[in-house]
Amino acid sequence: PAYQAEFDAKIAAGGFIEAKDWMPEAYRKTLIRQISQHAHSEIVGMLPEGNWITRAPSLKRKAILLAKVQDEGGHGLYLYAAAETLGVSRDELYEALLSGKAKYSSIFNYPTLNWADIGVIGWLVDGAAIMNQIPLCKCSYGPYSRAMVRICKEESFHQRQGYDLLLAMMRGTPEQRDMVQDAVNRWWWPSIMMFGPHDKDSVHTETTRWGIKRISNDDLRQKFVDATVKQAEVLGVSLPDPDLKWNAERGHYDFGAIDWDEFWNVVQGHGQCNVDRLAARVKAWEDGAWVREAALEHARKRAVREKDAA
Amino acid sequence: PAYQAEFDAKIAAGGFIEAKDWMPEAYRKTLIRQISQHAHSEIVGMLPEGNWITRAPSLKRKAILLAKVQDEGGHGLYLYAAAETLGVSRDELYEALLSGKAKYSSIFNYPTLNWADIGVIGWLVDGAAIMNQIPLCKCSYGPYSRAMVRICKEESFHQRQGYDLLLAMMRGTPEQRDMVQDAVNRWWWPSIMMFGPHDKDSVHTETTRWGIKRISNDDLRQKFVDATVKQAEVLGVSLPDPDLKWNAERGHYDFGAIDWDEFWNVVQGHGQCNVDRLAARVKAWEDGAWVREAALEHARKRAVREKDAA
Amino acid sequence: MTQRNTAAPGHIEYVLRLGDNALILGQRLSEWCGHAPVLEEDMALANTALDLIGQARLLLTHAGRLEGRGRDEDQLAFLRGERDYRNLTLAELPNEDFGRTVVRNFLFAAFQVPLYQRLTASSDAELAAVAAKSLKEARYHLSHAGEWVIRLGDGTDVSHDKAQAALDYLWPYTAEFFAANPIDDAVSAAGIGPAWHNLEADWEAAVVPVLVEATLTVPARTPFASYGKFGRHSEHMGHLLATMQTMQRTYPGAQW
Amino acid sequence: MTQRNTAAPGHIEYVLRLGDNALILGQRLSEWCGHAPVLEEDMALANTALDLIGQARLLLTHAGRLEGRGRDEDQLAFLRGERDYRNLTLAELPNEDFGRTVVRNFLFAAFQVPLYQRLTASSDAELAAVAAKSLKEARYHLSHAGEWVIRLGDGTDVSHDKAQAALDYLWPYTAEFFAANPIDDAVSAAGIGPAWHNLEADWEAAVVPVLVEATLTVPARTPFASYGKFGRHSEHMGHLLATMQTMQRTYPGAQW
Repeated sequence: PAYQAEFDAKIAAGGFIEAKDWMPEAYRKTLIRQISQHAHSEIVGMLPEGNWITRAPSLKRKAILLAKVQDEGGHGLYLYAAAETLGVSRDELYEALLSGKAKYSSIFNYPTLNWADIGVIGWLVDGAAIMNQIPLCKCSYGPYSRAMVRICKEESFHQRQGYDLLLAMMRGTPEQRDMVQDAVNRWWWPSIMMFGPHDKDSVHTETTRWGIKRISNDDLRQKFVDATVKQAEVLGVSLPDPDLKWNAERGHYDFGAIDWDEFWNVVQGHGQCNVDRLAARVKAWEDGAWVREAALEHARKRAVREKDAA
Repeated sequence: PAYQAEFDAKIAAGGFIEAKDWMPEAYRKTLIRQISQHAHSEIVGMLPEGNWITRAPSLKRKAILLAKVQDEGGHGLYLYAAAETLGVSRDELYEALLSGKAKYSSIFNYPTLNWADIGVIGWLVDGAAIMNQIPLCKCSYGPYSRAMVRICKEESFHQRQGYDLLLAMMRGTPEQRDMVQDAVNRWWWPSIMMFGPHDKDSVHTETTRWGIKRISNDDLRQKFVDATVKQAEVLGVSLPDPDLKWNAERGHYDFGAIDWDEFWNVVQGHGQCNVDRLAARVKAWEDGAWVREAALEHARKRAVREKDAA
Repeated sequence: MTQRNTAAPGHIEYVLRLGDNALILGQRLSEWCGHAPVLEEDMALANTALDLIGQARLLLTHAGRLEGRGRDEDQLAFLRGERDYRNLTLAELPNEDFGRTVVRNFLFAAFQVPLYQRLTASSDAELAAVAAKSLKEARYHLSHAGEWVIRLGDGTDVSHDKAQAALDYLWPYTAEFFAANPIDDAVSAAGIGPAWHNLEADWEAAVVPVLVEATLTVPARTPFASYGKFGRHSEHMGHLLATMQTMQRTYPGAQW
Repeated sequence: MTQRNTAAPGHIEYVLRLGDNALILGQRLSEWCGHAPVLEEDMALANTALDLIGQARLLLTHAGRLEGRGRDEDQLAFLRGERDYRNLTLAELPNEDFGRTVVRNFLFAAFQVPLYQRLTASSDAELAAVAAKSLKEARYHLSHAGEWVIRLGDGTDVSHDKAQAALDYLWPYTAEFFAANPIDDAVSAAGIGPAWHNLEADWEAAVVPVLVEATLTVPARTPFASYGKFGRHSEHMGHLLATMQTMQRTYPGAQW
């Protein structure tokens, strides 16, 4: 139909689709799934870092971490709002998370085991997220694109703070340096996996055609590895991959084979924290039911009073 | 009537009343009240000490404290069992505690604020309890008397362990000695108050006539003070009473005026931990309801099966 | 620099009380992270915690300078013994549920607002500056928590009962806010800050109308007394400190 | 004395695993004190904790002697870093409710019993003596917890669901009991104790019939893996250690 042609033309011209524009149902569904997964990831992602707020070793670091986790809540809010422009409600999306129907980023099913994990999450996990997200700033759906611009800016800030935390620890005692190395050993491969399956095994070809996804998984992953190896050198940590080495011919770093069994195990629910993460979110939601009901009931009472007074 | 005469004669002869013997209703009620209060005190008394089990500074002390708290649960059990011989159920008594109708010893409404509190509770609180309880080993009600014999033996053991804990701390660092002195400062007066109001203000004269109470509050208190002052000297702590001094004429230590306002405030619910102590016990009881129901239901199912099989 | 040798012990203690209130309540609120009833409140509680930790940093840094023994904010925050903390007992109580959390935030912010207001005119210029910055934050906390007190109190039957229970539980601890003591009088005479017992009328004026609008019953005063600001804390404090201090105690001397 | 210089690292590690299991589960169970559903269980849980702490004392003392670096039971219990604890992850998980607590005690005791049984014949005479003493305790724990698993599983609908949920939650962590590793093989070859992967059949034989009687569904094995016995713990461990170590970390060198 004419609508479809107009949509295709806009995409082809690199223009933005807005909430009120016509869009194919599959495009809408794909976006809802992707944006809400991203929102859920922000929300669940508050937990592994939140685990260390009460134990942060200095007031400055405690404040930085609090601010960061608060930002993640904010990202969740923008993203739910972006998803809502597509005709779903936040509660609906959230219930899908809590019931286990909707996914969130698998990376948050790994535990935060020492203070350096907080730095490494900033450096590697936020770093990988940024690589993934920068192309989304130009994605074809306007509200999502604009949310991503804002989010990417804050994520870069978080990444620098994480790296700074690690630099401080590497300048410290042998115990502190061991913590950093231990954290890097645990988070390196999961970070690499954040870019998803290899292009040859990847199924979301429509998202490329629609201008949602603009760079392939493997290209992003390579870009991340190339950028990170140098940062690791500056930091003075080794990356846990014996096959990692510069390939002058390709102009890139080669790296070892990814353990995709591990990746799919975690995606399918068998990571170390899948159960605890979801349980924490479900408990918060259930424990808070009376609060949400009270807020609704109070708003209702107030509306009645205002109507009576009018 | 004849029963009453027989009862009176037995009391007068220093004999024991047993569960199956006739007894005046008031005697029964008084005993139920006193024994159940005592049982409740053991149960609530697990909380202030339990507060330190997870933080005990050595494995030996952790084991001693666990064993002690377990003993207190055991005392609670003997005492509830003794009360049950008077025709009430444990659940009935326990519900009276949880609803706030029944009392427990006010001493457990004070907080345990440092590790030395655990030693001081053994030394002073258990010490005062023993002074109060030794005469009860000869009280006129047989089941209560026999429970008290067993309890007093264990309490003496606890008292020695508490004193030993304090001796070890007094041999330690200045910080450890400060902790002991701080704990003594906080627990001394409440321990003194454990003997209850002065004789002239005390109302339970019937309990003396019935052979339940055999020594007066003030006499027990004096005995406690006399014994404790010397122990404090050996320990090397000062007792927080400027009026405390040997009175050669009386052959006893004189001591300062007791702040009875403080005593009655705590009895009436305004101590630092009254609300928290009862809340902890209520929460344990409510959280455990499904467990007790399960045990009953399983027993019922099993009985039905055994009957069917028979 | 001259302050170093001239600060009276009461002055240092007064600033420690302010700093420790912010530190310890900030620590408690930070436990909420990721566990609030709605996302907006996850953020609001983290934000309040962040404001309070920020206040604590300024106040403890200042207290350390007044003391002149070279202790910085982290040494004061993480390396004191329990009896050397000077926060109000109210600040260290467990969060329990969202009801008790917002009622506490409300009762506390209603105390911080008039206190910081007066402190903006402190003879201690550094303290006056911190108070001016923090006053805006405290006002926001008061308004935000006050709105929740009204929503919960005048919400459902369940929320009303929970809000009332929270108020009944917390109220006795507010007597400590105003408990008279010599250091307050000395500090007040020196123009450093108000004696806290003079703040009770302002506090009530902020608190009572909101409780009334929330259809809650204002509890009666009782003889209950707590002593956190004098260094004698509740049983909860030791557990809070075990968590908060764990890294600094386990890795003494490390920089982070 | 000759042991001091001859104990293989695997031998020390093996004994540490045994000691840390007892220590960490004992620590968790001691949190129950005063909070159990009935008085008898308050006492039973305290008693189990006490038995486990007793086992930990003997085992850690022995590990310290084998190590020969002068560390006593308290230095090992309270002054190691998290990665140096060798307990099974299962032991450090939060108690949650009474259901999860007794199901864990059951799954763990069913492992301890055949382990201690074999250890009574250890070539390490000290270890054999500890195992002989502890075996009786473990047998009692197994029987007591097993009875509760049956009561809860075959009780009300609510208790059945809670027991099943507890089992489903805990089951994946039991794979770690039997995870093969070189030190087990070395220790086993030296006659010190069984390789843990050889205990699975005995464990299942103890566990499955009780679960069946409790009308519970035995969960399937999944790829989930935990690594506590190799020193890589869960997020819960750091919080447990913050509490357990607080006194020793805060007052270094003090004797208690």
